Amino acid sequence: MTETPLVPATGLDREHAHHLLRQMLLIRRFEEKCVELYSATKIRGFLHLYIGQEAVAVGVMQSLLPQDSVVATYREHGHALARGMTARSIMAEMFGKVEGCSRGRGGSMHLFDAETRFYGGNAIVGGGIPLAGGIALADRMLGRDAVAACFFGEGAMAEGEFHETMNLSELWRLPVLFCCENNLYAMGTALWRSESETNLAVKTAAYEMPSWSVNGMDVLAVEDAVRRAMTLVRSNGPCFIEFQTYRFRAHSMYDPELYREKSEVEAWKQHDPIETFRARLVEADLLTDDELQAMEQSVADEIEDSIAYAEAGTLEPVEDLERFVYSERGS
Amino acid sequence: MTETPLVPATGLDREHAHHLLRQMLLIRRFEEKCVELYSATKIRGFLHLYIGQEAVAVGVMQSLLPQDSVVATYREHGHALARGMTARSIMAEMFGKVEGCSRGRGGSMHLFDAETRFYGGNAIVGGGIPLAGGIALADRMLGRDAVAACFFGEGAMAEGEFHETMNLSELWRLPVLFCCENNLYAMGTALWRSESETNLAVKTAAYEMPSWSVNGMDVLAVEDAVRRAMTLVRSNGPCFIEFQTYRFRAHSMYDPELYREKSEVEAWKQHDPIETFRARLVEADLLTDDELQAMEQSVADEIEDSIAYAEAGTLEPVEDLERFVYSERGS
Amino acid sequence: MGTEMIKMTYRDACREAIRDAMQRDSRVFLMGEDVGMYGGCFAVSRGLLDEFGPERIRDTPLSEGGFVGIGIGAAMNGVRPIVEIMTVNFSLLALDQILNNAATLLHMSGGQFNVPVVIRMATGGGRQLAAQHSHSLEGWYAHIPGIKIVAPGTIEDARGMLLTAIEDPDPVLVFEATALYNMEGEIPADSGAVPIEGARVLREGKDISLISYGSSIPKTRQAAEELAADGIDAEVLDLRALRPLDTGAILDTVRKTHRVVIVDEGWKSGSLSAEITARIVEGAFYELDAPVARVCTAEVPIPYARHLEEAALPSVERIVSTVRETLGTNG
Amino acid sequence: MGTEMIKMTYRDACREAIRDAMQRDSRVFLMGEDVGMYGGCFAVSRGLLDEFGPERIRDTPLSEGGFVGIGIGAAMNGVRPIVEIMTVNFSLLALDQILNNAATLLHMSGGQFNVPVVIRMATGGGRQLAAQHSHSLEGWYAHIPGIKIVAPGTIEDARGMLLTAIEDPDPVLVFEATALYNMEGEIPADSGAVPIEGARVLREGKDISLISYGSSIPKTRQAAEELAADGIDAEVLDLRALRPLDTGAILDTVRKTHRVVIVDEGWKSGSLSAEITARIVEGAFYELDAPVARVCTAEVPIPYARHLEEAALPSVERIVSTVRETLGTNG
Ligand SMILES: Cc1ncc(C[n+]2csc(CCOP(=O)(O)OP(=O)(O)O)c2C)c(N)n1
Ligand SMILES: Cc1ncc(C[n+]2csc(CCOP(=O)(O)OP(=O)(O)O)c2C)c(N)n1
Ligand SMILES: [Mg+2]
Ligand SMILES: [Mg+2]
Repeated sequence: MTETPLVPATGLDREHAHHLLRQMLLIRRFEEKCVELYSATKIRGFLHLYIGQEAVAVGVMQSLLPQDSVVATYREHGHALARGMTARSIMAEMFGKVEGCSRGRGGSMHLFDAETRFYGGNAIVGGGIPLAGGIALADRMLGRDAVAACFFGEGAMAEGEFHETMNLSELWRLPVLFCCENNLYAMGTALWRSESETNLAVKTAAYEMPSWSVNGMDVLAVEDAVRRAMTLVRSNGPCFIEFQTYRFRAHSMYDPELYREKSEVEAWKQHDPIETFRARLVEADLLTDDELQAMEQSVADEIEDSIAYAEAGTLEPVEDLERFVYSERGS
Repeated sequence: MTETPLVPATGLDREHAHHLLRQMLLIRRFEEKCVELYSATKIRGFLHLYIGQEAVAVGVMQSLLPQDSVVATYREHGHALARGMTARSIMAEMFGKVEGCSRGRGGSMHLFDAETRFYGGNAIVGGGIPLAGGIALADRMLGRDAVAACFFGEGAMAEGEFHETMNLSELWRLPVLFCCENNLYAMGTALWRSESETNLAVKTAAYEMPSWSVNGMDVLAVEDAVRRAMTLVRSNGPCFIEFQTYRFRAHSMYDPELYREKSEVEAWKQHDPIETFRARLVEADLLTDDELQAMEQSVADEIEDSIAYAEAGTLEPVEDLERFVYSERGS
Repeated sequence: MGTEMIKMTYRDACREAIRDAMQRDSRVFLMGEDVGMYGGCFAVSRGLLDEFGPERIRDTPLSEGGFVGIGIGAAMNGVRPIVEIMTVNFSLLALDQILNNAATLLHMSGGQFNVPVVIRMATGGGRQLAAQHSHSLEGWYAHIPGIKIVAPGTIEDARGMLLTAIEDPDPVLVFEATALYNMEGEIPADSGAVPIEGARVLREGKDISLISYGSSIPKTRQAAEELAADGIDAEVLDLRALRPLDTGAILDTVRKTHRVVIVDEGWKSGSLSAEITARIVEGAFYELDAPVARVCTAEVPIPYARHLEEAALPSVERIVSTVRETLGTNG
Repeated sequence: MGTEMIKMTYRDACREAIRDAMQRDSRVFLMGEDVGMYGGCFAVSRGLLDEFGPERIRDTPLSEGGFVGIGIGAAMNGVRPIVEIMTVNFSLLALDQILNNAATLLHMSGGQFNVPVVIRMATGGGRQLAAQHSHSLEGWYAHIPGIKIVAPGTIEDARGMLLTAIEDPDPVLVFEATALYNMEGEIPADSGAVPIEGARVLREGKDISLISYGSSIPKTRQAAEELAADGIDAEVLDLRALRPLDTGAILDTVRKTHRVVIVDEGWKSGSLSAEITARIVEGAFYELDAPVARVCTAEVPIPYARHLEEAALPSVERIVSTVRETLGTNG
C-alpha cells in the first residue's frame, strides 16, 4: 500500500473523535461476534465481513444528512451500522427473524431500512450502482437537497452497469457520491489481474467526473475528502472517490484464501484503521485508557443486547411467504 | 467537423488509387440502388445506409489479410463489399433469396460470409464487440497470425458490453482493431447529448489501450492510420481508432430526421469522401475522365448484375425453416 | 353522452396514454433511447418533447441496463418513470435490473421499498426485422414474480392500460405489439384508464374457445369471423394481462365450450400457452372434450425473408385449421 | 471388468469432467470469475489452475456480458470454451449474448457459423442465499431455440454430460445444482461421456409417474421410497435434458402409469412443468386418469430465513402429499 502519512488528530473535537472510534469499534466487534454466531449456525447463507475497512463507512457517513440515501453491497454491515441502523435490527435479520430490518428475508446481504434511507444490501456486483443514480435523479427532479452515497468494490468497476451509470450520472449531473472501496481483491482476483488500468480514478475521470484517491485506512482522511466532495456533489453533480483499503478476513466464510500471502495481510494489519486511530487519539490526549475501556464495554453491551433481541425474535409466519411480492392494497 | 487537411494523393500507385475509388463508388451506387429497390418493396425490413462513410470501410480493409476477421453492425453493406463479399450475394440476401449470403434469413442487417471471415451483421448495438474479442482470443490461443477488425458506431460506446470488452481485450492483449465510426449521431441522439466525455479516444485510453482519432472522410488518412495500427495489433494487442465521419442519409428508411439541420448535412457533404478523393486523383494526374466513366460503368454493370441475380434467385423452401437451429449431424 | 367515437391508431393510443399520464401527474416522466428529439423509434412519442421539455422526455444514451436501473431507483424515491426500451430484444441487456432488482426489492426488503416503474417495449414479429428484432418474449417474462405483465391487443387497451400501469405501486412491463402500431380503429373519445388485470371476452361463442393476447388478437378475431362464416361459433378471450393471469376467465370459457385453442406468438416450448394449458388441466380437466391445442411461433430465430417469417408466426389459416382439427376430435 | 466403483461428490464429478475434457482436447479451456486462483466459487475448479496453467484456466474480471460474448466469439473461431458463470442469477447480465448471439448465429447466418460453447452455472436454492443467489431458471432458459439445456441430477450425469456438451457443435448450457455439490455417491470408475439428450427412468413403477430433473431428483427419489414403504409404486423419470425435451419418454411413462406429478424447482407459472403438462395433453390426453399435478417453487423471490426458504421450495413432503392427492382422484 501507499505509505500516506495519517491525518493528525490534533485539534479534533473530543466527542467527535470518540464517536468515530466507537462506530468503528462497534462494526469490528459486531462482526467478530458474527463469526462466532456463524460457527454456531445462528447465522447462515453468505456472510461477508467488513473488518479492516471500517474507516470508509464511518468516514463517509459523517457527511450524510437524514434526507440523503445510501446504496451498498453484500458487505454492508458496516455501512448499515454507520448509517444509524440498529445492531438489533441487523442481528435479528441475520438470525432470520421477522424483527430483522428486512423481516428475515434478506439476511446478511440484504439489509434494508426505509427510515435511514438505506436502500440495501445488493448482492449483484454492480447491481446497486444504477439504483443510486435513479435515487439521485428523483431527488433532483423533485427539487430536494439530497444526495445518494453509493458503495461498491473495485471489482464492480469491470461491470458494464458501472460504466453506463458513470456516463449517465455525469451527463445528467446527478447528485451521487460514488464510493469505491478498493480492497485490492474481488473474491480471489487481484486488481491487476482484472483491470488493464489499475489507477481507478483515471477510469472515472474519463467521464469527466471529478475523481480522487484517498487513504481508506484513515478515518480522518476519509471524512475530510468526503466533506469536500459532498459540497461538489450537492451543488454540482457526481464525484468518485477511491478509498484504498484492505479486508483483513476472507471474502466470505467459504473462502480458503489461496490467492494472497499471509504476509501481505499482516503488512496491511499494521495500518488497522481502528488501532492507528486509537493510537493517534491517545497521543493527542483525546482518549484515556478508561474511556477506551468504557467504550469497549458499551459496544459489547450493545452487541449482547442485539443478540438477545435476535434470539428472542420470532419467525415470520409461513403464511406470510407471499406477502410483498406485490404491494398490499391501500399501501 | 475538424478541418483536417486531406492526405495528398501524390505518389500514390495508380492502380491502388483506382481500387480505392472503385470500392467506394461501388458501395455508394449499390446503396443508391438499394433505396430504389426499397421503394419498389424488393427490399424490406430495416435498411441502414452507409453513404458518406465509405472511406472508413474501404480504408480499413486494405490492411486486412485473408486470415483476418471482420465483425460489423446493421450498417454493414460497405464493410461487406469492401471485404470482398460479392454484390450478388448481398443483393440476393436483401431480396430474401436463398442465394443470399445468409440464405435470405438475415436481410440487410445480418450479412454473413464464412469465406471472407465476415462474422455479421449484428443488430444489437454493441453486441458484436465481445464476439470480436473472442474471435481474436481463439486466434491468439491457436497461434495464428490473425487479427479481428471490429466496427461499431460511437453510440455503442455507451453500452456496458463495450466497456467490458475494452478492459478484457487490453488485459489479455487480444489482437483486435476497434474501429469506431463516429458519425455524430446514434439514430437521433447527438454525441454530446449521450456522452459526458465526447473525445472518444480519451475513453479507451483510460484502459491503457493505444487510441487515435482520424479523419474518416479521407480514405488515404484512414488507410495510413490503420496500416500503422495493424502493426501494433498484430504484434502487441488491441488498438482503438475513432474515425470522424458522417452519414449523409437518414438513420434508416423510417427516420424523418427531426434532429439535425439540413445545413449541417450540406456542410458535411462538402467533405464527401468519394468526391474529394476523385478531385485529388484528377489533380495528381492519377485519374482521367474516361477512366472515371469506365469505372462508373463497370460499377453500374456489377450492380445490375447483382439485381438480376437476386431477381432470378429462389426462395428457401418453407420446409427448411427449422434447418440450422442446430447444426446438422455430420457437419 | 359518452358515446362519441374517435379514430386513432394503436400508436396514437400509446402516445395519448403517455400524454394523459404526464398531464395528470407531474411526477411522471418518459425516458429511453430516442424518445425525444427523434420522436421514438416507432414514433410513439413524437411531439411529446415539445410539449413537456427535456426534463420529462429524457433521451438516454444506449445503456439499457443503466437507464432501466436508474428508472427503478428513481421509482423507489418518489417519481413515476415510464422507461421505454425500443424492443424486447434489447431488454435482455436490462434483465438483471428487471429480475434481480425491480422484481425482488419489495419482497426482499420485507415490504419497505416498492418500485412503481413502468417499462414499455415493442414486441413481436411481422415486419421482416429478422432474428434480433422480432422475438416475442412477453409470455416468457410472465414467469417472473414481482412484476406485472400487460400486453394490449386492442386500441382501447393500448390507451387505457398504460394509465393504470403508471398508477400501480409495483413494476409493470407493458408490451406493445410492433405489428399493431399502424392498426386503426374507433374508440370512445372519453375512454380512459382500464384495469391491468383480468381477461376480456371479445367475442362470445359456444363451440370452442380461442385464448389469445397482444399481436395475435386481430388474427384470432379474424379467424373467428372466418369460422363463423362456416357455422363455427368461437369465443375469443383476450388475456390482456399475462401476469397475473386470469385463471378464472380461462376456466370459465373452458367450462362453456369444452374445447380450446391457444394462440400465442411466443416460441411454443415454454410459452405462455403451456402455462394456460397447465392451468386448464389443473382447474377444468374434466370439462375438456378434446386436448388443448396451441398455435405458436415456430421454434426458430425469426428469419428475414417474408415467406419464412410468415411461416414461422401464427397465422389466421393456422388458427382456423387447428380449430377444425380440435373440433374433429371426439371427447 | 468395468464395475469398479469409486466414491465422489457431485462437485468432484463436475471437476473431473472439466479435467477430462481439457486433457482430451487442447482446444478446450475454462474461463470465468475466480475459476483459477480462487478455485471456483463453489470449489469446482480447485486445482485446475496448477494443472493447466493460466492460459487454459482463465480468471476473468466481473464482466458477465463481456466474457460470455468472448466465449461465443472464440467458439466460432476454432476453440472450445467452457464459460463459467458463478450462478444463474448473474447470467441475466449475459442474456443478450446468450439469446441474441449464441442462440441465433447459426440459423441467422444460414448455417455458416456454429457456436460450440459450453456455459456452466450453478442454479437453485436451499442454502439460504436469498433472492439474488437462489433462483432456478434453467426451465425458463429451455424456452430458447438454438441452445441446448442440460441439468444433471445425478453424479454420473454431472460427470458425463459435460463431456458430451463440450463436443457438441452448438451452445450448451449446463446447470449444476448448488444444493447437490456436496452430494456423495458411487459411480463406475470408467464412467464417461453420456448423451445430452434423452430422459432416463431412475426407478420403475406402475402407479404414478414422477417427472423431475436437477436439484429435485434426490427429493423425488426419496419421495418415491417413502411412497413405496406405503405400497405406492412410483416411477421416477429424470429429464436430464430440458431442451430438447424428451417428449417420447414423457409420454411413455404417462401411458404406463396414467397419473403424473411433475417436480420442478422453477417458479410454478411458466415453469418447465407447464410445458411438460402441455406436451402430455397434446400427446397422451386420453391416457390420463387424473389431472397432471405440479410441485414447484412458490412464486416469490427466495427468502433468506430457513423456514421460509424451505416452505418456498419443493419438498419431499409436498411431493408425497401431491402424489396422494393425485391418486385419490378418480379418472
Ligand atoms: C454480477 C455478479 N457476479 C459475480 C458475483 C459473485 N461475487 C460476489 S462478491 C464478488 C467480488 C466482488 O469484488 P469487489 O467488487 O471488489 O467487492 P469486495 O467483495 O472486495 O468488497 C463476486 C465475484 C456477484 N455477486 N454478482
Ligand atoms: C442494444 C440496442 N439498443 C438499441 C438499438 C436500436 N438502435 C439501432 S441503431 C441505433 C443507433 C446506434 O448508433 P451508433 O452506434 O452511433 O451507430 P450508427 O447507427 O450511427 O452507425 C439504435 C439506438 C439496438 N439495435 N440495439
Ligand atoms: Mg474488492
Ligand atoms: Mg453513430
